[in-house]
Amino acid sequence: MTLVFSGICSHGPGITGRADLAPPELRDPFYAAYRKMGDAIRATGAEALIVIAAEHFANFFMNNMPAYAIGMADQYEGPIEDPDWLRIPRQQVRGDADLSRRLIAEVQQTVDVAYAEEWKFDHGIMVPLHFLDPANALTIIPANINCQGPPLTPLHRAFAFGRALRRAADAVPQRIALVGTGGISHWPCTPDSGRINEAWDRDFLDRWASADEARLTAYTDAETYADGGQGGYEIRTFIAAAAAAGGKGIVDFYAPIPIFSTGCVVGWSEIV
Amino acid sequence: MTLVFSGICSHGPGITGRADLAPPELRDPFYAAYRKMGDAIRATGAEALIVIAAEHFANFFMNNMPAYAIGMADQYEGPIEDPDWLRIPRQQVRGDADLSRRLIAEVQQTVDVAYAEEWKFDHGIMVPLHFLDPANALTIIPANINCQGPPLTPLHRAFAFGRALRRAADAVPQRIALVGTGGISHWPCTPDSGRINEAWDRDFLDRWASADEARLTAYTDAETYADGGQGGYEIRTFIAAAAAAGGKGIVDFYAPIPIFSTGCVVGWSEIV
Amino acid sequence: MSLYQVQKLLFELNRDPAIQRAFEADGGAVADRYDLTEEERRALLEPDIGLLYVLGVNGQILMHFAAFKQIAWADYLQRMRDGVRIHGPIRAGVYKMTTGLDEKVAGV
Amino acid sequence: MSLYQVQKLLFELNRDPAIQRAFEADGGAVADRYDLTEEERRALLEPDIGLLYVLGVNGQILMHFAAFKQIAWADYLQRMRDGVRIHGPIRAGVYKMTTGLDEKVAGV
Ligand SMILES: [Fe+3]
Ligand SMILES: [Fe+3]
Repeated sequence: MTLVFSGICSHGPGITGRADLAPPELRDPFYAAYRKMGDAIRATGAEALIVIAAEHFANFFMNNMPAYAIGMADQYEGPIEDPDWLRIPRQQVRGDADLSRRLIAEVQQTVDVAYAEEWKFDHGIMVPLHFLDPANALTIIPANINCQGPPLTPLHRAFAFGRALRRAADAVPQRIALVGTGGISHWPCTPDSGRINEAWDRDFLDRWASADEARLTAYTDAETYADGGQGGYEIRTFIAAAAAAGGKGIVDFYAPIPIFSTGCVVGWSEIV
Repeated sequence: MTLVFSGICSHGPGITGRADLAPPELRDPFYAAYRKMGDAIRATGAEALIVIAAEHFANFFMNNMPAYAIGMADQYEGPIEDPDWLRIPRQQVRGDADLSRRLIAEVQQTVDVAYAEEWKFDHGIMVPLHFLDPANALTIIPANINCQGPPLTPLHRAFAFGRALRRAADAVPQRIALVGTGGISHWPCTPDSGRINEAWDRDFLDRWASADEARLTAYTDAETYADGGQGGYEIRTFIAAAAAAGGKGIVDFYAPIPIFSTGCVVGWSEIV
Repeated sequence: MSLYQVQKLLFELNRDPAIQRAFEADGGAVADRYDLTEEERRALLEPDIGLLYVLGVNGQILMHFAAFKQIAWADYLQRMRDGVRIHGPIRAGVYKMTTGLDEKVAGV
Repeated sequence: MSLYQVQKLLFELNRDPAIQRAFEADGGAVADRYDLTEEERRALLEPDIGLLYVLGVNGQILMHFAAFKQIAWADYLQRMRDGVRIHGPIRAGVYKMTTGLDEKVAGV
């Protein structure tokens, strides 16, 4: 029917897996904002949730690394990580292969996605779902942007991907919600883990809130790497979400939380 | 430096594997035209050959089916098929990962390719190389368009892929040749194997020779399936080659050869 | 979904000599790794090329499996025709038969 | 090219419980399936997390291997620091260390 929601949220295995190491005064408001966004999605009557993720070698490897991918199965499973380590139980997640097929066919008119008839969710999708859809009530359509293994897709194509998903969502009968999930600045899985560039994050979020394509796509990868770390490459998911929405964004929560290894954000955009 | 050659040629395992079952008066001129195109490529001084193929589940499966892919390795191997069945010995083929990386980065500005750091060549690449580069002298850059597992990429995107490859070839220091390899009408691997729609083939080749984007991309997949069989989906590779060249095409050889299961063509285009 | 599993087995078999050796030694053990119906399992292990064709296995996957099983080209085509004769038209995919049951377009 | 093989082993290990069991039972036999240098093989089997990090294994792949090996988060970070101390900066990839050898940004 139409896109009814477009939001952004940080992921990271530490957000659930290292919950007890985080200062409660930062952690609890972040969790609350995350859950509030789940309420906001349910309030729209969304039947399916597209999760634009930046997965971490759970499904895609350098033998065949798609710039963009969309899942096309009736069922997914996750997390791929040790459930005790991530503190999210292994579970089945409901998909909709037919809905995926229609979305993919429309997206393919302008953006060249790989389709995937199986998909193992890693923390990049499971952490958001843990907060946004704890009852496992939504149909999930996983989508992915390669933000890990260079050569990476250019930012203006990530914007085009968001526009294509919007056109596709508007063309199917269902009410569709969407979230982009990444990190902003972060240096994950390195000895630098916990390093966060708050000024860079806040500047990015200001551009994200403006939904201005030129400002959002003005970074080179070298600049992002220098200022935002290799984790900063994941801004592509937020750029796509902004492009899908088209309207101004509101940051509901932002705080650097070092033990979660990323700047932690929850926000959503006006659908215009 | 620039694209120095753009051609098209039919593939099919029967072209080598069932050579002895074919009428010599059709087979021999086809082989001769194929080899002549190899001479023409060598005459350009090409250092690398991009092969736009439509591979057949040798590397890519529905778990992660890329619309477009480009290899990024220093070495490939093939054929994946039984060498006795295909009558092409198993061999190593030289690639160039650095050249691939530069081509991919440029292509990704407009077309969203998957990159592949390994690639097993099937008959779709090995049959052309058997005729075009029997001495294994060229550096090969494999590229792929999904023509097998629907949902398939739209024809206008295949044209865009050809344009992107052209832009990329023009941006690297090497002299680059390119061939698109597919079938025209054919019903391969079915009891219909050998069925060929010559009138449809000749009409398609006329459009290919015109290099007219609108005429080349006017088919729906349903029309192609009805008139050209599921093998006809592979016209995408020829469309991409025409787009890369930009100029008029010349059909050097065309004949339906039923035991080869496809309309057999060799042709090339003016680079403009 | 189950057809996806049949095709996945064949895709992996077609490209991996180690799985080919395992399949030759104990096809059932290889089949156990995939989520197959009894009919699919039987078709793979026999092998019943005609039934695999009718189930909707993509021809580009099935052809290589037939070659691996040392089935000659003419025999491969005939087994698909026999499959359609026994089980009816293909149930999925784009590799439908468009010629007559006794037609041999390429003479084989 | 060889780093690609190290990462491929870890990618496949990280996502497949059957390979995880095989690796626990006989890591050398699993390693034999990949085209590895002696240094890479040793780093994988020991495991020498610090050396794998320096060799350029993508952090998103290495982190899961460390978790599989029951290495706690703080220990995982320290092993990477120790790897850089012993072997020098990373030799490939984008997961370079930008903080000091004795710096612990998140307190661990
Ligand atoms: Fe991430
Ligand atoms: Fe083909």
